Amino acid sequence: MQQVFTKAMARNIFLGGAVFFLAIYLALSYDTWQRIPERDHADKMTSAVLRGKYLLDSNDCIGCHTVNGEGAYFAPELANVYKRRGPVFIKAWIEAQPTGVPGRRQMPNFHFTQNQLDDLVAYLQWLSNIDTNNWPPNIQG
Amino acid sequence: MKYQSQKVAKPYFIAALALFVGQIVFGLIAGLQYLHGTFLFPELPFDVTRMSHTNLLIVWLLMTFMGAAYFIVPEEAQTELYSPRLALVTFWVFLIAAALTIVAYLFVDYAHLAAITGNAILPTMGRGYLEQPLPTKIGIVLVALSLLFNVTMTLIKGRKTSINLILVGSLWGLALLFLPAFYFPHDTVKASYAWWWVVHGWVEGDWELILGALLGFILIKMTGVDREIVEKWLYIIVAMTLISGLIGIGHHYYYTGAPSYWIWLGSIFSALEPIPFILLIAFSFKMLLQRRREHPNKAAMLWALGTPIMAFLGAGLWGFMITLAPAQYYMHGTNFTAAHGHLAFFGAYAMISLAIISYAMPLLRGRTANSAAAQRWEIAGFWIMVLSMLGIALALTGAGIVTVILQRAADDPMPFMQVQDKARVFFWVREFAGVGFFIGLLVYLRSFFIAGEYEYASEMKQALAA
Amino acid sequence: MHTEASVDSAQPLPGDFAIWIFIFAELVVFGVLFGAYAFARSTHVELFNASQLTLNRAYGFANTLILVTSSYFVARATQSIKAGRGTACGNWLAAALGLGGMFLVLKLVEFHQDFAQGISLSTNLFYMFYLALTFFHFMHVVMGMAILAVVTYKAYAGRYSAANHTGVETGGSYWHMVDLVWIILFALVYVIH
Amino acid sequence: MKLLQTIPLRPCTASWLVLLGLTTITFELGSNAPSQVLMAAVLALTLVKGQLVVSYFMGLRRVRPVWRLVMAAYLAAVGGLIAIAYLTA
Repeated sequence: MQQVFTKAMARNIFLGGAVFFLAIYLALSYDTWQRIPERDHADKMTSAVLRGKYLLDSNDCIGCHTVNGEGAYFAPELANVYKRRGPVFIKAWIEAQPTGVPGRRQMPNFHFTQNQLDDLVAYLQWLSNIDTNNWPPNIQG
Repeated sequence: MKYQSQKVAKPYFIAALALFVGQIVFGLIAGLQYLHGTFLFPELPFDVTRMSHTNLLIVWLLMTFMGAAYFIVPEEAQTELYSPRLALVTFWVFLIAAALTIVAYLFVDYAHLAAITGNAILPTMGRGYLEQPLPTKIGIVLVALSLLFNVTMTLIKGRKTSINLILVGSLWGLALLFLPAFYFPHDTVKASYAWWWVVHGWVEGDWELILGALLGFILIKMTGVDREIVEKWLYIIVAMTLISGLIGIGHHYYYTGAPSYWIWLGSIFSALEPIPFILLIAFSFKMLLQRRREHPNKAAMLWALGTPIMAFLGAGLWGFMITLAPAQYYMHGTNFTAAHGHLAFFGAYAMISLAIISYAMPLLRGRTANSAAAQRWEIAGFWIMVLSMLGIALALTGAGIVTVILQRAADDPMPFMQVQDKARVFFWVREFAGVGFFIGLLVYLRSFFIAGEYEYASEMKQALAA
Repeated sequence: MHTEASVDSAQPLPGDFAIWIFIFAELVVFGVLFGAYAFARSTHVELFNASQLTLNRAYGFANTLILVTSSYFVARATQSIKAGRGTACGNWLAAALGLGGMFLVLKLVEFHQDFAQGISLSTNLFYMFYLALTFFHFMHVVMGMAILAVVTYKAYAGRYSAANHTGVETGGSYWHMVDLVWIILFALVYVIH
Repeated sequence: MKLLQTIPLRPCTASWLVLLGLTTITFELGSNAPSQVLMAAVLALTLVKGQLVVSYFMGLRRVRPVWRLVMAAYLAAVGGLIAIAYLTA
């Protein structure tokens, strides 16, 4: 019988398909890279914003919270917390941790200085202005 | 087992199972912290429990993949491993590095750990699954290089089967895709975009190739079906994986700041992502039906056939549920994702790992298959774990539904913590299912301590008597 | 004289079956893309109709003629090799490749004009679909040409014969798929409103 | 389509000429004002063109009926999907 389905052909499709779709993905990523700075207002990333971001990362905030829906689902969304709570509440809240309420989920106290709290708030404010295609659906995140 | 050097896989498999136990313990603690927030606080904050849980998962899966590579590559290449000694040294380096990292998580404050490991010079920490400090990440690269050198040299001097080419090729892909872990741009949107190169690239791309290669190997060995047939199916399946999965990465880009065209492109291509899993099921059962021998290791066959089905449920079905942009708009960042993550990681990667261990461990211990008694324990463990994991996934789905109804899609949305209180019953179900899973794991492990090998004669006698 | 007119309705698909799995997968992808376009339009009819008018339909028309003809040449190449004429097969394929090249040039000119006007994937929903669909198809033409180039080389090198022509049919089937998809794409994106 | 076999040309050559003609008609129709009749006409022409490519270029008229059915179903599904979307706009 004629060989109608050869392994060599299947392998070529695998290799060709992989290269093909990788090329398309790279082309799209190139375009995305050009778009991101205008969508997230990269020009507004001040040094305070960058310091705040470093604090958020080096304290593993996304180990409990989400940022734009990415992270853990143990604590509320942070990307829109600036709009939900405002800067004063956020700083007071962080300083008041842990609440120690029995049985309630606890957030550690990170012993931030006032400057660090300002940096964090600057970063959270920057986060809240990213164009995320109208996500989250409402202010509760 | 045909080659002495394949023995080096044994410590990898044993360590993998030990780390698996650790993963589940942290999972149970994390589940309890959902219900009782002050449990082990402040000694063990939730984020540390979680990173221990997820990092142990990754390490034990990598351990099995490496062990599997050291077991399969020589057998397929029909030659001894290039350097068994290097493989053994690599094992100890990897195990000690992993253990030290977990210990550091548990006993050193995360920000302090970042400070003392040079995170300020090259920031890499604080991203999901990639929480490891810089020295650990460099260690992972070195371990990967050692593995790649060893298996590639083995492949070069031996027979080049398609299984081996796909396996070694995807191990190279695994190492290459880890490199973006060192790229952490200041721009949060770009950072998230690049983070998925590692995470999506691994679990929805490269690892599926590894899964395919391992499953193909097991099926060839256990069913005796012609290699040509298995391998050409394998190529089509992995081709479909990449065709759907490469642009399918777009389903992570809908609501994280990337341009809106990803909403369309990601939805269309990720809608196709279940196809390779359907093909995998069709392929496995076709091979089973065409089998030319009855392998005595029934437990391994069960794992091998269970993998594509559970992978389809977890990655295909649960993944599809949250992948289309309009649905994800409400489900993004809820326990729907956690449900999908648990079922997919277990169904695809934990199960293929247990499948290759189930097939290889008896051989490494000098027998074709374990005794019928041992296999009964293993099969019982299989069912308890599979059903418990389905329970976990359903409970988390329930919690996700609560969030969507009360918080995301409500006219008068409730705050996060109130919603979490409303979902308590589902977190209880999840915890009980988790305990069930742990029992299943213990039952499974019990099977390793039942001595003796499969006795054809006595089994035959019993079958005739019955 | 029409040997092919003898209808024997029990043959398998022409070429290697593996390419057909791929072709069906690709057709499904394009089908979903077409459907997505149509349903996206149904909520933005004015936008789609207005934006569609800015396209130069003549480019789409010319490219359809080119691709249809190219596909025809490949069909002739398949017939040639079935009759054992390897060089004729190679000539038909080379001509088909040349037309494929023309398609790419024309499409690039069109893309260039679009980009010069500042049109991008993010301009609006219509242009997103227009660019994504045509670019995705463009890549398929490149892919198809790569396959045809290999087949052409082998045809000239005498590697195919009347008895062994699976390779020509395999490459040809993929090329016809590229043609088929463009025919629908042309009607949908350039014409129907 | 049986008609094509009565013309003294290779069936694929005849198909090619018909395809060129139908493409020209499609192009000309494009300058009309939007209407559902126009949509239906262009869609119908396109499906005929598609079927010609499938039958005479791909050569599927000589293969097992199941494959012809799959392709015809594909064209019908895509055409139907588009028609529904346009009619419900």
